[in-house]
Amino acid sequence: MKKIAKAKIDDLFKAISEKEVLYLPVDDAQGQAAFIPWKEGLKMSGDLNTVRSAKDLFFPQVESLVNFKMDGKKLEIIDAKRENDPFVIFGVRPCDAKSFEILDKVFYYSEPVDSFYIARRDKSTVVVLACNEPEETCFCQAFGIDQAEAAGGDVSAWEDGENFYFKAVTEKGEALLEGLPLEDAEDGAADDIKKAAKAVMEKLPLRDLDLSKFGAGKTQELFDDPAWAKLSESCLGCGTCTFVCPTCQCFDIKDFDGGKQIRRFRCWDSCMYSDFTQMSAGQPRPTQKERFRQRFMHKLVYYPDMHEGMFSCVGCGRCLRKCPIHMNIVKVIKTIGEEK
Amino acid sequence: MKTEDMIKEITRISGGNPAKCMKCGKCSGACPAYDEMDYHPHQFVNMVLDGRIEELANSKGIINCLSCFACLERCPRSVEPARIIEAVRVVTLREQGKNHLKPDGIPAILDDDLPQQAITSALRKYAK
Amino acid sequence: MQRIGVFVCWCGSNIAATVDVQAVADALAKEPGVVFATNYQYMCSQTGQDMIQEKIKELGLTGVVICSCSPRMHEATFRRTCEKAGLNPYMVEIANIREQVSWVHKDKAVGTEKAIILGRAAIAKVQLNTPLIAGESPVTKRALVIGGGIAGIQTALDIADAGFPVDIVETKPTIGGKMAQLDKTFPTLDCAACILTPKMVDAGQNDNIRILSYSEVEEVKGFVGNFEVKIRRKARYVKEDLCTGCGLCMEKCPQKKVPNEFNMGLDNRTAIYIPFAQAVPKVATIDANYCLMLKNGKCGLCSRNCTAGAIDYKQQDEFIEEKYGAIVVATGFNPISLDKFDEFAYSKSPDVVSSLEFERLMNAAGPTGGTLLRPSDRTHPHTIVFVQCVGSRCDASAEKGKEYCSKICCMYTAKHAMLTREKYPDTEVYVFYIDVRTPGKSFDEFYRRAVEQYNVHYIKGMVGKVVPEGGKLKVQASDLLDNRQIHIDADMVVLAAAIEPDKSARPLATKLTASMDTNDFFTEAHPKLRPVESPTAGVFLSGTCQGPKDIPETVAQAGAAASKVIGLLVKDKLIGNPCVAKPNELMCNGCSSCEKVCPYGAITYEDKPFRGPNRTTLIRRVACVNPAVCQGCGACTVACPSGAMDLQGFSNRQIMAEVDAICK
Amino acid sequence: MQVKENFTPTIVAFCCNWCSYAGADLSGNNRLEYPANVKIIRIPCSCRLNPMFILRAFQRGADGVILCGCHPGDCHYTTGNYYARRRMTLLFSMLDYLGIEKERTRVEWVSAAEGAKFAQTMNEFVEAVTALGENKRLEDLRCKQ
Amino acid sequence: MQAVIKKKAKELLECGTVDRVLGWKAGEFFYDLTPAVFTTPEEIDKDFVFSVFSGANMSKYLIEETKKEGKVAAFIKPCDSYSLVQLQKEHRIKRENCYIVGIACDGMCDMGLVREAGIKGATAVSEKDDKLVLETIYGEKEMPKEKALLERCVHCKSKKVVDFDEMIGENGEENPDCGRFDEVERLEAMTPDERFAFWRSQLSRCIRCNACRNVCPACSCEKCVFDNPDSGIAQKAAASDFEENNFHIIRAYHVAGRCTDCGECSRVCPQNIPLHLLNRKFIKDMNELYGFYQAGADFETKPPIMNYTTNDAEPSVVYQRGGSK
Repeated sequence: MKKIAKAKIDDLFKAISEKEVLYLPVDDAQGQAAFIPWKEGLKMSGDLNTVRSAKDLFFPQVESLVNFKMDGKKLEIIDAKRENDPFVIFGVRPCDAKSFEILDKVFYYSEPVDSFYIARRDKSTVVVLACNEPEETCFCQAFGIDQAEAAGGDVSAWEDGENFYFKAVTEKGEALLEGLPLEDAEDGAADDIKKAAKAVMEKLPLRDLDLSKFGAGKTQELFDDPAWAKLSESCLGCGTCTFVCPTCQCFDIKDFDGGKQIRRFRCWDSCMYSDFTQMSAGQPRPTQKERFRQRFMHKLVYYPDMHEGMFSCVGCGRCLRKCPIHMNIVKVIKTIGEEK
Repeated sequence: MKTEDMIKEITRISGGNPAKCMKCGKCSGACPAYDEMDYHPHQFVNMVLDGRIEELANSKGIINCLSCFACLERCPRSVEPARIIEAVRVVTLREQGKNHLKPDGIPAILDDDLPQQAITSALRKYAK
Repeated sequence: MQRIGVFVCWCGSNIAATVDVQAVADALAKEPGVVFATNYQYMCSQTGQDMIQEKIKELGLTGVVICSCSPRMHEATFRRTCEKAGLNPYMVEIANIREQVSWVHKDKAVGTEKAIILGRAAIAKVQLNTPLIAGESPVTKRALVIGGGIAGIQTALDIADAGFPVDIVETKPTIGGKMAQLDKTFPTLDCAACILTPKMVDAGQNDNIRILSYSEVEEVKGFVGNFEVKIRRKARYVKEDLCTGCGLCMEKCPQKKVPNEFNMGLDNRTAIYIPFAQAVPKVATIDANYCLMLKNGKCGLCSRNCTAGAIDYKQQDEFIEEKYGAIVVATGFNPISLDKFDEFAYSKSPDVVSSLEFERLMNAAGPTGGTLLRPSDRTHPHTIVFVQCVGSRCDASAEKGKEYCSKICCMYTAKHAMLTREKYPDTEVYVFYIDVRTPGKSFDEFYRRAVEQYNVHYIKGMVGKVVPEGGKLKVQASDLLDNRQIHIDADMVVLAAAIEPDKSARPLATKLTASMDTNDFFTEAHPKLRPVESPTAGVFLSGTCQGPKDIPETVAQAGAAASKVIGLLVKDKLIGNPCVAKPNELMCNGCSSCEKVCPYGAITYEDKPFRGPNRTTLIRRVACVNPAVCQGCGACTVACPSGAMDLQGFSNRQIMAEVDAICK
Repeated sequence: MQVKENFTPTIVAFCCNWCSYAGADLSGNNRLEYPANVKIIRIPCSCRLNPMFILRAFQRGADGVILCGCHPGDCHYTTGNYYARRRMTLLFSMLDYLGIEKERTRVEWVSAAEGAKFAQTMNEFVEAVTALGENKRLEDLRCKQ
Repeated sequence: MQAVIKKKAKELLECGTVDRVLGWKAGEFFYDLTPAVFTTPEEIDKDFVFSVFSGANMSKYLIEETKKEGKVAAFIKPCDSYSLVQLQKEHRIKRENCYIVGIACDGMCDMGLVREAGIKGATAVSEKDDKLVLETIYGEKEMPKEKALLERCVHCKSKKVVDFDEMIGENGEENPDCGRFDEVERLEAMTPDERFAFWRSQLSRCIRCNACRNVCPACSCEKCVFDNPDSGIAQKAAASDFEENNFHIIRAYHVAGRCTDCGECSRVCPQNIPLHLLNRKFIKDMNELYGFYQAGADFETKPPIMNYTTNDAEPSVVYQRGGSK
């Protein structure tokens, strides 16, 4: 285990960023935390989590796939793929770290693999930071995530009033810590922090969220639950929950005709949108009820169906905070399947 | 100054445009000092346009114009002859030493019947 | 994908000298969708048009781009050409490479490059063109003439002669207009009444003509062929159908101090009146501003004396609504107010008169019974000064007066001078002029006669001031040819006041959505080629409402307007412009934004059933555009937030495609 | 702002069919020159101009956009330019508010008789936009490549 | 207040005035209230909540609710009522199918602002004087209520419910001197470069989640131009600087003259972009150039952008007014 005094943290960031690009949660102009490349003078955000999740760094909102060039009637195809430089993400919370595992199952391990995603994932080193002050919206425990254990990355990290503590988990993690201006620390140095964090976790209002109604094979039971109609009534059909979600992975492929060149790019899509998976025959999910159901069924039933029972939610609580009308997965979990 | 520049200068100072004149003669019809002027308001406009400024500069007209603005007021084309006459006068006077009268000579020709406006404008005429 | 043919015109050397037409055709041939591109000397020639038609058939073209002169010039020509070859005419686009390229740029490389870009824009537009089919609308076979002067009367008579019913709306109690007030007419010097009143009678008796005197147009709706007009019939307090025009009421009326507008206020009339002896309709009218009965409720003399029982003090304004196929504007003119011309002492001395007042003073039916007398002391004037161009030809920045030449003053002043000298040879007559403008058949001869035969003193110069003094009018003026200032002690001064459109013209233009120029003259659809049509379809112009005119010109234009109206009314159906707004009902919110900005009221709303999700039916309020009413301005397309409203022929996608092509 | 050497701006001029397009034709008839980088798009009326089109032009790299219509009061459709006037005033104000150079957008009323005014307007506008340099604040870089 | 509203809601259902009640439903926490339709008095007893967190503008829900059979009751705050009237003007709400209960409002709070004040893990709230007292998992915290007020409430333009069938509480007055344009003026006074920098830093954070659009009562199009592939400008993502600007300019433009300044767009933006400043710029300009206009204040007046006078300011007025060079 290694440590560094908080007063010296800028030295650490500087040392990392000399090797690789360092992404750090920083407050933007409106005080919203976001992962941005560190440069001299930027301070780490004090917020528990970023507004948008860390998935942006592997699966950005917009990404060019291929370009075409038109010259009169001739068409030229230009590859848009670029080599990625290695980078470090610092301060990923355990929930977001877990989300990488969920995304990996789709983009990294399932055929056809997503070469754009893989390229970024392979070049990344993730430093996961344990949560000392989880909030009322946190329910990661329901998905087996331990906020005190900074698992799921290449390096696990903890902080207290004075220090940051680091423990390399993977080879990549070891390689990162190598040569950084860190002091050695005893192995149990973070134990007190973990203990304090666990005590807080016991107090979290959503810690006992019961997921037993959901999981692989529950489609038949839940699909026609009358509560879907009621729950979806208030849904505005915006994409806020989707776009702040660390595990949402749907995208659309669009062409942009710039006159000189046509760009084929992909961008995040939301199953909450009325034109999601629109076909020539029309919209397969014609009303908001079906769209709403799709999003939660996918997270709680379909994904587990396909991936050994693993839920596609990490309980980060972003949708609880950001939904304009405060409809969210917790309300869904508590309501759906209750009638029986 | 070349004639062309003179025309430009006079046009600039007057702020009017002699080319707008339709030669109706209403200015001269309205002029109270008509008989005192060797060149009349409508001629000023036309002669400036023709570049015959030397003749105007040496004329009695530039001095005898009362600057009463009757022509300006009556002109239907907004040519404003009074301003053109004034401009010719100014351009002439601005050439050093071209004063029509020396200030000392003024009292001798002062006359009780002279309108106040004429005296006021005389101050301009003899300012140099 | 369209199959587009591109035809580049040389326009002789007009285009070819500044644009490399071959290079343009070559460059455009490479554009996607273009299957053929060529250039030719004169595309609009028969050979050129034949070539286009041949290629349409041979290559199965679905779109045609012609790089040539302005579409305002030959768009219609080429559309017809293509239509004959079986192509929808709206699949043709013009790239304007003459007016907007070869004529405004000198460098050939620059011109060629721009021509190619404009060609690309046209191709990009054609790619998105869709065949459009023009709609049809019926024609109401009835015309409305607004204004009952000589222009309106002549137009109405001509239309009526062709067998179509016409209504004349006249705001005064009688038709006749300004011409009825004139004494003699130039250049023949025949009496105005002698030639006008028979026409007035004709109009009054024609079965096809209905005269709505003392009436005003209140509201105009609809469009060419289908106007709906609401007309206010002002209360004249006399039942038109009962009044025999005997004039007994006028004799009995105690209120005799009403300024007589027919005589320009130079004498008085009674409160109940018939404007003049030959009025049509010859019906009395009560002037509510002066009638003692209407004002105070005390009198009733006319009613008691009317043997026909025609007086009705309780009459109210009535409204009639009528449908018309065409509307003719003939609102005429008025002399401008001379109140601002202090230098001529018009407001100070009654002996300074306007020409129209002079006309009445000379007229046998006028206030002096035809003897020329000074209004102030009723003596015979011995020296008369006429001043021309009063308020005409002024600078735009001048506070008073009009920029234009009033056109008729030179001739009527010559007429006045001549008549004065003929009747009163002892009278000295001076005419101050700036220019004497007498183009017209027998016009200059007429003016020369005044000078040579009648010894009228024509003086080139202008009156600077007129001062009433000791019963005389001291006139100070310039004589430019003599280069002197002259002073005349005149007995009378006559001012040839500029004329201006009637004040009712501006609000009427708004009701008709017809355009006007800055002087409030109605704008013609084309100053040379369509001089009697307003740009608003179905609205025609007759007489001085369009610009200053003398009587022969007015009558000629009146006939021309009538023939245009007849040409419209003989049609059973009108073919519309298919470039009109069209809502996409699936996207329409029914929010009424489009309706709020439509100047034609072409948009209405309907509740329509639509297929909803899950086999439901939804009733939604959606916009409907009446293609016969819509003129295709496109205001609604921008007001529509959802983009449901689009303009055919100028769709959002088409314009954006042009933008894209230009900014490439 | 740096002015590139020989910078010729791309100018899109939207002209109403009845007045300004005819005015542009008239400058052609009278052989009055104006810069070739002005490209005219014919629209039926100034009120047909959707703000979307202006933004689109800037997106595609136009450096200036000008709308020409009939003089207020002379609209062929009576009221079109009155609406256009309000719409453009508000749009331009909004663009200015977003920090986009206000000189890049302009509305000018050009009648069918004002060929000289059309040419003069275009000369002035091109000059003004040239002085501003390239449109950077409202272009879409994807359209440049 | 909550008790009176709940009583009224039950009463309306019980006596058959309405078939449904639109209100706010309790969530997991004290603040996460969700607009919901209640059909029985029991549901209302159980879940209906009205508190300082009942900020959501209910008027937009009435579009769909009034299409359904039967009558729905809605509780409408003053600012919501302007949207309600505007939507009726646009024929989007069938007034005969709803029963409007106006409710007086002292301003609504936003949990985002509570969190911004540094209060974490809040689980309960109470009001003490003008303070909010929050129980959190880290102990009791308090903050001034005004710091938690929504921006639109700080600059509340009107406390008057403009359309209602009945009123709970005293109906208030319009407040023209609410200072809602101060921030717009501050921006106008900047140089163009500063303004550009300001808006770039704001709009570049847009994730095009469409929350602003979807919550907006004025954005009630059957299909938004940005969702319509035939519009030529549809985009799913703000894929460039331009599109971030474009989306927000067009959106503000499309609602200009119809926007009642209800402030929902800024409330719901997950990135806290001050979108109301765009709408307010249009409102301010229209007020200054064409005379005061408040969308939704009445049923008759035409929005300035769909109206004109013959002597309106020329677009060149923009060169002279607003903003330093």
